[in-house]
Amino acid sequence: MQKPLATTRSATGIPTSRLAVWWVLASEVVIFGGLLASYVMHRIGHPEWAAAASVTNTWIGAFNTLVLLTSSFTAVLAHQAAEHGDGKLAARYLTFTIGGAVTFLMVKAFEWTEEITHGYTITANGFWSFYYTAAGLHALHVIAGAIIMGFVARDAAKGRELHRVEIIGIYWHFVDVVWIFLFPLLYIAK
Amino acid sequence: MAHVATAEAHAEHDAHHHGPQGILKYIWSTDHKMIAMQYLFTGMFMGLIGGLMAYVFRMQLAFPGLPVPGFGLVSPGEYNALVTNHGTIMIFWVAMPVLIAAFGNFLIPLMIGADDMVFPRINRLSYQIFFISAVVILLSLVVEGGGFGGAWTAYPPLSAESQYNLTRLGASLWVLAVALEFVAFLLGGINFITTLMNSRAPGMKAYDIPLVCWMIVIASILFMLSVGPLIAGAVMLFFDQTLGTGFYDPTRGGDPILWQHLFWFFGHPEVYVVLLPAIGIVIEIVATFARKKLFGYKIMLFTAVATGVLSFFVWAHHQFIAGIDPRMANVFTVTTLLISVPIAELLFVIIATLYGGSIRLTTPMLWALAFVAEFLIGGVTGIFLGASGSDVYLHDTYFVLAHFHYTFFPIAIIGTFAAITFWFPKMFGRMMNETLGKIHFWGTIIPFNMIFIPLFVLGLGGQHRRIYNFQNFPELAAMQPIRVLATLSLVVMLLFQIPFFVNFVRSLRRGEKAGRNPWHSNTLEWTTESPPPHGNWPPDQMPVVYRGPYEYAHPDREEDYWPQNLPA
Amino acid sequence: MSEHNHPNYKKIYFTLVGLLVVSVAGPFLGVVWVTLITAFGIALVKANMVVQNFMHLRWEKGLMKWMLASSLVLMFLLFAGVAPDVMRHTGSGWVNDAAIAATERGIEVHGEEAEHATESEPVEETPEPEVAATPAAFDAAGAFATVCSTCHGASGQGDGPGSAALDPRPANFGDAAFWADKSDEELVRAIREGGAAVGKSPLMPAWGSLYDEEQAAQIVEYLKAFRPAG
Amino acid sequence: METLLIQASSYAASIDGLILLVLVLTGFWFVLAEGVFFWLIWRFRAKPGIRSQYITGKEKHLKRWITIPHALVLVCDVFIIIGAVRVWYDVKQHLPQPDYTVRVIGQQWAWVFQHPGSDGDLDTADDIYTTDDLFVENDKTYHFQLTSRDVLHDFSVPVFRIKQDAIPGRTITGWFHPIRTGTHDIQCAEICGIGHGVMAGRIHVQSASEHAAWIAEHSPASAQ
Repeated sequence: MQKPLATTRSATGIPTSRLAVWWVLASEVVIFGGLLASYVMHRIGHPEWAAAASVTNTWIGAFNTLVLLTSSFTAVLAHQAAEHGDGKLAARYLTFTIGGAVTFLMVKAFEWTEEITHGYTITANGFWSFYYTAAGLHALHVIAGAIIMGFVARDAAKGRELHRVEIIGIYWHFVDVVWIFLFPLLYIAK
Repeated sequence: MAHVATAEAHAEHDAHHHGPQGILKYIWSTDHKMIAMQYLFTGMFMGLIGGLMAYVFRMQLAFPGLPVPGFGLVSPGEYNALVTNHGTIMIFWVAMPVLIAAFGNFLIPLMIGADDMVFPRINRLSYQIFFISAVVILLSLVVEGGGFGGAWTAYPPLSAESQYNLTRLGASLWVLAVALEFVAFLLGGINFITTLMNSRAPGMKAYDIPLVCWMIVIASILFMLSVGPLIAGAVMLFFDQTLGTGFYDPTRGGDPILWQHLFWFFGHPEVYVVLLPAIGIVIEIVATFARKKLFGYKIMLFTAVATGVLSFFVWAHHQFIAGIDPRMANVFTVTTLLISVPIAELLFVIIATLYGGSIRLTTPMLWALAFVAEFLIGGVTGIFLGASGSDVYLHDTYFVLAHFHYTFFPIAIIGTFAAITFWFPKMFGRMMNETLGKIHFWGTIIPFNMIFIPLFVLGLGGQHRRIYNFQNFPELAAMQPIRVLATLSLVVMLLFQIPFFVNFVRSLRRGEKAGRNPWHSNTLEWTTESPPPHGNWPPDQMPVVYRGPYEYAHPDREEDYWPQNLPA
Repeated sequence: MSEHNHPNYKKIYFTLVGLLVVSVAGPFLGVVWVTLITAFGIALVKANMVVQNFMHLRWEKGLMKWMLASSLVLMFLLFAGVAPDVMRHTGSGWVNDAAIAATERGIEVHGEEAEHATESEPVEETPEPEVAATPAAFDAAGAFATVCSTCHGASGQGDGPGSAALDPRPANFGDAAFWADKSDEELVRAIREGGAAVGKSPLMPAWGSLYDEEQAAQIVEYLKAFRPAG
Repeated sequence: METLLIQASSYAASIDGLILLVLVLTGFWFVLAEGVFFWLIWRFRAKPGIRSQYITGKEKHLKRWITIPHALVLVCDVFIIIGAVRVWYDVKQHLPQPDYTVRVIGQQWAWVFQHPGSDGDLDTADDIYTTDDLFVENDKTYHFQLTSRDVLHDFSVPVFRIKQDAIPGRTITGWFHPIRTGTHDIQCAEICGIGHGVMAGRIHVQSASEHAAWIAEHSPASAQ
């Protein structure tokens, strides 16, 4: 499928793919923003939720933040490598990032099974509903990012479409920034 | 807007129209023009369904208790489902796909001199997700328990708990269909915005872009930035319905008013999302058939942007009496009356463009002028509802219903017919018949006014919306003749859609051959063949732009139009 | 390829991790405003560092900065417009009783640690954990009370508050004539497919999406309690 | 408006007055705009041999045709805003001293009214509960505490021009002051499910004597 001429033009000086990913981020900011705004309103409106929030395990949350920060670090190193044209190195860093994503998801899975078996299900009360919805929506974005990053890494290893490494890197940093806000809201606000 | 052909039937028309091509060429094509046709036919097919729904429940209102010919007895549950899904389908599956997706996909690449959208496969994916959402919404009508009946605004707790709405499957499928439709338009929106920002023809400066492209892109940006909170709200509503969480259940720490705010934070920018493309279409047509330069290109563009920005500050005028804090209502009254100024500005500039023109009343021009005339009524009656004091009485009455039909009908129906009759020659290479076009025009406009002017009177008389049978209210039973008049006018209007369908199908093959530029217009889509080949222009003849799109009757040019791509 | 320079990523990464450690340590001091600053203040700083340096927003065109900033401003606008209604429990002329009741009642915390959870914040009465082990047997009486009694009346006489404007009147289960010519199957069909399906008033909605065959049959059994003796 | 629906409450006239004000102001602009619009279509219709003029829109004298109406529309808006906020403050924000307080409870598909009974206080033994029929005394100021048992409803009395959503979990206090006796409709103005159209209530505005007789007759036996 030969790329249309339109994609190569860049009247704004920003390459088309990066322009598009910024717009994807704008729509994602508004989705997570809406959800977190609703959550913050309810948390301030219902001080009694702090009792439920105290059950969340801050250490697991902190470790997950560390995992995502590291994966963001490897993602930007991948972008640096791709810019120097080294597809192989970029692919290796991307696989580290995917590894970070998988670790994050496994820690999440362990944490959730722990909480659900203790009876804190999504229907337990308002806090837990928001907890699972927000963290769940974020986890979905982590899974989607990891899958796309797999394809980009496979192409980068063959030295093709290296500019995509930067694009998936920007998306990944956004997913990390969302978690940077989710962590204090869900874990530290007790 | 209703005609009998189904989307599939039209696809066959195209199939043997272009020789024995496999049907797959149409379904799996990534050409922006083919995707535009898919959106157009699906939108018109859903418009047919929405129109027939209106016929059924208006018959029930005019002749309560009598079986409706073609449908049978309308039970209260079916009545609510018909009213709810009439609104949902007409906004999300007719106005948005046809105005933004169909004409956005068809016009933007052609008008800015590009060969296709920047992401053709994402463009195809957006239609496929849209098609699935159309199937899901139709499915939600026929599942066990019937279609969702809680109004297109789906206020919880009615929409959240099945013990209240009695349509467990219908409600969840409704939310799922609307969410899928949002995803489709997010993908489509990214395509439109990125294509317009990056893929302009060489020499085309920002103010050389035809306004319809600007309007569709501003609409996509408005949609993208306003739909986010509602997607979060829809996820929460879906969990309330299926998992039993308590986001909107007051007894469990939830709050029904949260959904209203999230919905209308999206709801009001949404009406400008469908308005701006329609105004863009009307501008192109008025400029072409008045043979006149637009009165103020920059005024129009900045007013449209101002309307977009202001549209985020007005949402709670839908909730004056819905339990928000009365002091907030004063804030939203001020912002709502402020936003009526740029909208009036948009219409004043279109009217001012007619000054000094030489107006040809072809069918597209008739539709464009009718849009301005009818939308003025819609705009003016909005002030009654924006002012909080009078909204206390008029909220959720038929006055509101008549108001938004005087804004949505010009947008979704008049704007669409204007666009179809204007760009039909470019889309299919043949001219539509003028006499059939005029019969269809007058046959739609006159009955349309006969439907909704009486509904203003009903609204002032205190009749409220979505009430299945008015015999229970002695004060309202007296106005029954008005309801009968409105219903009969609707039947007449639906019958007058047949000339359009005949004209559309007949002109596909037997219409008079249309050259490259039958209307002698300036914009780039009229510089290529009709219908444009794949890639729109031969690779070596991609257009270069030298001037703005509205240089009509320029003093130092002999013809009264000056195409954008002709060197100075 | 974008040729803008690359800041020292390693240094930025370690500052981010350092800030993470501070934000986790913050709450241990127990001072509320310290926790606020360390948790949210640091989150803002970290987010800004990632966006500026990792996402190269610093060198991006102004257009994109304005666009991302506007989407953030919209979220604060949404918060400002919605908070007065959702966050506060009273206002000019209205009171949110349910929210006030929920706040006083405290959270119904489920799970074994119900006691431990409430230690840190003493709540008057410890809510008993009612984890529904197995799905409760279908409560026909409860269904009748919440749904059917609206029109058929608590005593099944067809005189419930919702019946006032109904014409024809809802069925009166205390009237022997009602039971004379009705089979159980017909009643189950009336419940699941609505009045119109059995030739009765269409205002009797179809409850099929709520109750399956077996549950509807249990409701019919429950109705028989209203039947006059003999 | 009066011809369509009588004004039966103290603020009905002010709401109708505001609707009239908006009608006059916007009606003027509407007629002017449509008039100019149709005149332009007729005046500048295509005549053979006559070319359209080339107007760039920058000419000062023509731009004034837009900016002046623009400013005037803004002035009209200010008047409407002042009128609207004043009416809104009287009807919704400022609650005058009540003579009686009734409780209005919306539920799926009926209105339940709680009258204070002879002692004039709510939640006392002599309260009178009625379904779908609200009995009030003429020329008295009533507060109504509005709530809902299940979904959103909307207590709306067209002849009073009052309308307020009933929200489960909230109690919203509004007021009205009847000025004419008679029986009028109460409509539910927020979709509340299958029985939304069946939720027809009636408000009976009685004279002082009739009302007292009604209270006496309907007070629950225990309070006699």
